Amino acid sequence: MTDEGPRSIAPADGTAADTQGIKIVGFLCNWCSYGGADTAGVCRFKQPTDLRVVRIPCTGRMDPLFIAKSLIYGVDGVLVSGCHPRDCHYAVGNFYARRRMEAFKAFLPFMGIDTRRFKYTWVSASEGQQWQKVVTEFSEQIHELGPNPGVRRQTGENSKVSTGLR
Amino acid sequence: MKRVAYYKGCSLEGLATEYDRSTRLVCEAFGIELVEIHDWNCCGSSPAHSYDPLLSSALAGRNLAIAADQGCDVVMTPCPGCLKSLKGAQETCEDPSKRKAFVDLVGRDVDGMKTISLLQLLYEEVGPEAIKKAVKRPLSGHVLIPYYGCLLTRPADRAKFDDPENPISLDRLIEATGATAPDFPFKTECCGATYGVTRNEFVGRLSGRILDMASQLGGEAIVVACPLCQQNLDMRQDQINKFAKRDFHLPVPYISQVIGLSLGISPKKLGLDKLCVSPDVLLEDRAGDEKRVQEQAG
Amino acid sequence: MERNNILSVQQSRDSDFIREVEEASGQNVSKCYQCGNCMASCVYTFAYDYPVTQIMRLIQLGQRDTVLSSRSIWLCANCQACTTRCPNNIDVAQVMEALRIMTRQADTVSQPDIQAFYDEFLRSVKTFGRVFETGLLPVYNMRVKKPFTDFDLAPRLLKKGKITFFPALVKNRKKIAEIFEVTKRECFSKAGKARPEPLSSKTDT
Amino acid sequence: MRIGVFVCSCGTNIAGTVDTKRVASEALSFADVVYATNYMYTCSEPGQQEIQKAITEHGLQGVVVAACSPRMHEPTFRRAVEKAGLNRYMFEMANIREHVSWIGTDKEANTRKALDLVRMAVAKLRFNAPLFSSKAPVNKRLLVIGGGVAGIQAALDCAEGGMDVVMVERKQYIGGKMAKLDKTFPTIDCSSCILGPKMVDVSQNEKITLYAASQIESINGYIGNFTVDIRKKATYVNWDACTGCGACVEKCPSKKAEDYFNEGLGQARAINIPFPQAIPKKAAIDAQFCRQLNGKKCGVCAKICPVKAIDFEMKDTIVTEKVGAIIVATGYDLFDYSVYGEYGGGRYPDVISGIQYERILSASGPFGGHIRRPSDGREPKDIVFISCVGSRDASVGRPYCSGICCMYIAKQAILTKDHMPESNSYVFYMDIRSPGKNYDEFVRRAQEEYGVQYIRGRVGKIYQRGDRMVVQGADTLLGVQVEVEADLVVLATGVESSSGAGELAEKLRISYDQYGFYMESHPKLRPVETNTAGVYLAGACQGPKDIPSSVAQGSAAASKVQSLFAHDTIETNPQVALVNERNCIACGKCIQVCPFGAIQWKELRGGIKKAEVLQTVCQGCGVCNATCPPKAIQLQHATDNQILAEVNELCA
Ligand SMILES: Cc1cc2nc3c(=O)[nH]c(=O)nc-3n(C[C@H](O)[C@H](O)[C@H](O)COP(=O)(O)OP(=O)(O)OC[C@H]3O[C@@H](n4cnc5c(N)ncnc54)[C@H](O)[C@@H]3O)c2cc1C
Ligand SMILES: Cc1cc2nc3c(=O)[nH]c(=O)nc-3n(C[C@H](O)[C@H](O)[C@H](O)COP(=O)(O)OP(=O)(O)OC[C@H]3O[C@@H](n4cnc5c(N)ncnc54)[C@H](O)[C@@H]3O)c2cc1C
Ligand code: SF4
Ligand code: SF4
Ligand code: SF4
Ligand code: SF4
Ligand code: SF4
Ligand code: SF4
Ligand code: SF4
Ligand code: SF4
Repeated sequence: MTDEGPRSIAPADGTAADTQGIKIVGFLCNWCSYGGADTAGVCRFKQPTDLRVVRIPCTGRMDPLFIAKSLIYGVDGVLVSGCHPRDCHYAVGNFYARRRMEAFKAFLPFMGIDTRRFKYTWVSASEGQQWQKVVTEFSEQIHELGPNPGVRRQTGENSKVSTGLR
Repeated sequence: MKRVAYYKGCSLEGLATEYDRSTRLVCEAFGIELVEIHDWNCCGSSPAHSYDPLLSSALAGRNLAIAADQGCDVVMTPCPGCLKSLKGAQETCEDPSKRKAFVDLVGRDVDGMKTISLLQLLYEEVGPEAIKKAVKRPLSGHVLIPYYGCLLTRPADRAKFDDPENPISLDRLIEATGATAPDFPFKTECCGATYGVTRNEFVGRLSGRILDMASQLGGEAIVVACPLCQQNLDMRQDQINKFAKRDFHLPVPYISQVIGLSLGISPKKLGLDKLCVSPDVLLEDRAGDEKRVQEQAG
Repeated sequence: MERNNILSVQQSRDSDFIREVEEASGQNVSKCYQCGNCMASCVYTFAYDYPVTQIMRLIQLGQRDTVLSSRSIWLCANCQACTTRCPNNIDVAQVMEALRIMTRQADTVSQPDIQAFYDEFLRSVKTFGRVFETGLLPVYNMRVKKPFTDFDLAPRLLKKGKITFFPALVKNRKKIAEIFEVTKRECFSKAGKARPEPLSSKTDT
Repeated sequence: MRIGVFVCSCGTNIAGTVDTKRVASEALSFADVVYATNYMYTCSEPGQQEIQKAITEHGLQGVVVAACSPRMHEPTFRRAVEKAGLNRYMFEMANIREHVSWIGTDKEANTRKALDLVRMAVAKLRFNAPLFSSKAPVNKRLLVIGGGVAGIQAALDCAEGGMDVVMVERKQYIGGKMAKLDKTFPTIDCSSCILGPKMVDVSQNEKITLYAASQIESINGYIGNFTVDIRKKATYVNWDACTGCGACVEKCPSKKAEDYFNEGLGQARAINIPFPQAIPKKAAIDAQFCRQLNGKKCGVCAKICPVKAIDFEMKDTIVTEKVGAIIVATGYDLFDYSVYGEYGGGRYPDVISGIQYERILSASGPFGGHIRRPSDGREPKDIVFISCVGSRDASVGRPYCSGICCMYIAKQAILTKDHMPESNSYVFYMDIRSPGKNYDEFVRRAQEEYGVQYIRGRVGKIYQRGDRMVVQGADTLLGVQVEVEADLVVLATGVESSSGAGELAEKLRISYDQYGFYMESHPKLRPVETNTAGVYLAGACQGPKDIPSSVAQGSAAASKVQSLFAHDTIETNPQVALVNERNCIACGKCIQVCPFGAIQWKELRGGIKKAEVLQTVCQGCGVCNATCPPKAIQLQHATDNQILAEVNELCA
């Protein structure tokens, strides 16, 4: 493993990332929503392509800092999705998540971020259609809002600082 | 001396004067000061409820407000119908969506007031033990039926007193006077009170059932704590007999009269002569008889 | 709802009615699962056209006319037996009360004589501040054209000194009148339409 | 790190809408990527060999496959790289099929998205570290808590499989509720005839150690290695000596002890053997009623006992057992019917509960199997059953259906008719719930063949009239009030969680629902497991259940234990949380939030406290990781750095 933090790499064709359109990151729990997104794919439910998925074990793993970091340093929208309440693979992880997300949402305006750029939702592994709906609606919403004006360009320097959660 | 605001209500001024009288006497005997609410008005009863909840609450609430102005925080009423209206007024005042309308109409809030029935006052403030000690003329040998009526303990979350299905406070008070109180299954069954005038046949049916069960259990009298029950069972007993083709002859005294009797207060003062069905049977002294029987046996 | 006809569940359902009842009573009628406990407990069932359990069912189905013209509503004595025993904590008596008020507004009171008695009662309260029992009865008797109701009781009550010929007056009758006035106004604004004045029931004519 | 990237075409599944060749070629420019290629079917045998070959040829230290969902083929590829000598966790997958090629047709956009996903996977992989599962030995002994039919079944199944079983039952006897039943639906076979032999098996099986009249004091440890302290309560009889001859019982002068076994319908002696078939068949003294133990002179039992088993000085003792798995089978209790004042239960002696009626029907019951009323011993003629007493009733906090009472009422009505052909039975019901094999047919038989009158409606009031009772109810189908005169009223009291269920759950670190029933891991797919590894559920402690389901669950739990015990060691999942002790400030937040109780305190030298994760207990949810203020606790394979590395790739 290298010691240096991850670097951002410009696309090979040299275009800036934001000219390629909107970027949305989705944090999906492995058991329900990731499966839901798979189901949507298997069913060939067409969706906007802006979303990039990060697989996490459980929404209870979600540290609000992941969202803060994403919204401050690069993306235009963050979607968090997990198992329905009471369906959590780890019994109560999504309850912790709900509490944290709620608190975090209230905090967003203080960071100068439009709360509409963040959404959390519950989608089960069988709800492919629901996933399509969530992704489509959220993507449309972010398109309406346009590129995130709060994005701070990251230098190699602060990229290290920002990932230094050890 | 305990100071309690006294809301007597219209019935106790008219058809139930003896309830008023005996209530005052019994409370006096146990050192409870009844402060009559100044210039009180009718609580509106069922007619006001069926017209508009706010009308009912405001009519009843005015009395609570006056009591509060008189420096009382406990309001006692012998009439369960009035009690229901008073409690309704208080709920209205505590309901944020209605509070303003109430306070505007009544002139003040009635927060922190406690509304109780005479029965609750006698049971909780005086208590069967104190009554037992004060009895001078025990009613032993008498079988008295405790009848609570439908409103006194229901619904539980509003009444906040005794058990809604099987109340026992009246039973215990009767027993404190030395009399026997059988387990009366129709303790809380409705007597048809509201329909005394308009649907006489309902009273015949419902009160008839109560009289029937009371006499089956060997009751000599039905003890009540509600002026409306009393009127139905006593004043209308002839009408009931006619309707049910029966010949009941059961006196229906108020609990305050029964306790008063046991304390040795004169029947006349307690207004026993005002009852329609003669309560003379209650005046028989069986305590002596019992003693003699016991002595002979022993 | 005609009992012999097929009930069209969609066409006859008045969802505003359900909402109105729920608002006026503060109860969620969909909680009722038709156990029948209220009916079993209600001592007036014998006189009802629809037992109280069925009144609850009719509300769930949004049957405004059937419910508001039902006899049962006005024969309910508000004895609270149903409320006390409902396994779903529904204040059924409060629902019946709310329906009574709604029938006044809709002018579909099924038992005009009971309403007339209530109105006379309220008139007495409005005039004197307290109920004047001796005055109330004859006026009521005249209104419902049953002049001799309870006359059999009179001689005995006279003898017992229980009948008074002078009403007890509340001093501050102005306040009482104000309460009647304001609540009437409040009701107007709430219902959005005039409700019959309690003192001018249709049995008057 | 030397990373290889393999981009799969999946025939045309991916290549149809993603330029897989371009993805592979551009991936070569990503940091640390030394090899990248595109393949038609990567998961096929030759595809996997391709990866293995590249690992050796190019000295790869990590592999990224951009293909289908990891939920599909992650295990396949992990095995593949492992075969080539890499650690299986030095592998990442980018999902460019379900999440890319199948949901969009814009090839250019898809290709860019695929590139992003590959870049993210590479970035994460650069932070991956080899992980190794550890092995913990398994103590192949089972603890069964609760000796009802569910616990008995589980114990016998495991003992049959050769395992040592420790059973702890808090009552003096095993058998639970079923021991009190007369006959059982839907076949009407005699309860003690089918349960008795199983109870005897428990007492005779050498593999089973039974602690009756005992309770769980404490439980420590984790799957494979629990240590359990058991409190053996003082019975004042030395059970090693007692032969169960009953001589003491016969002579005990204290005859008014509570007869728990007969549900208060009879009276027992202070020293008692609850029923003739009791297992263990030992006497025990009820201290509350014993004269000697209450300072009066007696000691009759001690004098009479031929083996001198009586010991008035006996005290509770604690024994410690070590086990590898636990089955909880603590069953249920019944609703207290006196809550309903309108039914008069508790005031009227002839208003009884269903379980009391079972005792009355039972030949070993207080009336020797003759149906009699408790009040005057008269044979009843009209019997009313009321369903849903303390079930489906929000006003008493029991909104759920107890599931068994509809059936046992039907059974009892049938048995009543069998005992007394002249009798009439009436059932007040709201719905009949009989969804089992032959169950509805059974209820229909009660109505069609046994003439039981079913009345659809609830009862409002019961009152005494003369020496009978009047049951006032409604027939909602007719819309009328009805009255039934009855000699005996049987209330179908509902099922509630066993008393003390909450305390036991806390000792076991398992969760329970708002009514006190234990929670299974998954309501459909893991019905006998709990969220605490190594602790399983059986019977009505998990929710109301009849005997067939309780037994089925007992066997299911036993099979779970057997598959656990089939291994000498358990291999732990290394994707667990790990504490960096240098950073831990010992705030204890992780301990509070962990849903599985997987974190405990560890004392370093000098008394310094640090959090420590029990690798075998941790399920890998990461809640602790998100909670830890100094981020000292990190979920392996999903550390903050790994997740942020992925996020970072999206940041401009
Ligand atoms: C009136 C009635 C009639 C019924 N009839 C039938 C029928 O005909 N057919 C049918 O299929 N089902 C019937 N049932 C249902 C049947 O009783 C249950 O399905 C069955 O008993 C459940 O078994 P169990 O082992 O889960 O629980 P239980 O029988 O309750 O056994 C639990 C055991 O655990 C013990 N225990 C509890 N807590 C602890 C603790 N903390 N520590 C140690 N031990 C503890 C208890 O003492 C008990 O021995 C009837 C139920 C009732 C009430
Ligand atoms: C409309 C509907 C909705 C439902 N919804 C739910 C729900 O929401 N929740 C719930 O818990 N349950 C639900 N169920 C019930 C659920 O489907 C069953 O409980 C469950 O599928 C039973 O699983 P099984 O494996 O026993 O049987 P099955 O699912 O029937 O599987 C049996 C398998 O065996 C195969 N097979 C049959 N005969 C042979 C043979 N001779 N040789 C080889 N193979 C054979 C069949 O092809 C089949 O693949 C629902 C059922 C229906 C009909
Ligand atoms: S409140 Fe009305 S409906 Fe309810 S039981 Fe009493 S009379 Fe019947
Ligand atoms: S008692 Fe309650 S639930 Fe039952 S029928 Fe009446 S309103 Fe419905
Ligand atoms: S690895 Fe996945 S994407 Fe590739 S061929 Fe196999 S199934 Fe298709
Ligand atoms: S204690 Fe003694 S007398 Fe009693 S059953 Fe046991 S062996 Fe027999
Ligand atoms: S000592 Fe106690 S248990 Fe023994 S015989 Fe006497 S009372 Fe019974
Ligand atoms: S099984 Fe039957 S009696 Fe029992 S709670 Fe359910 S519906 Fe009621
Ligand atoms: S990852 Fe989850 S289960 Fe593991 S220690 Fe952390 S909170 Fe507990
Ligand atoms: S939350 Fe973090 S710092 Fe606190 S005890 Fe746990 S590991 Fe240590």
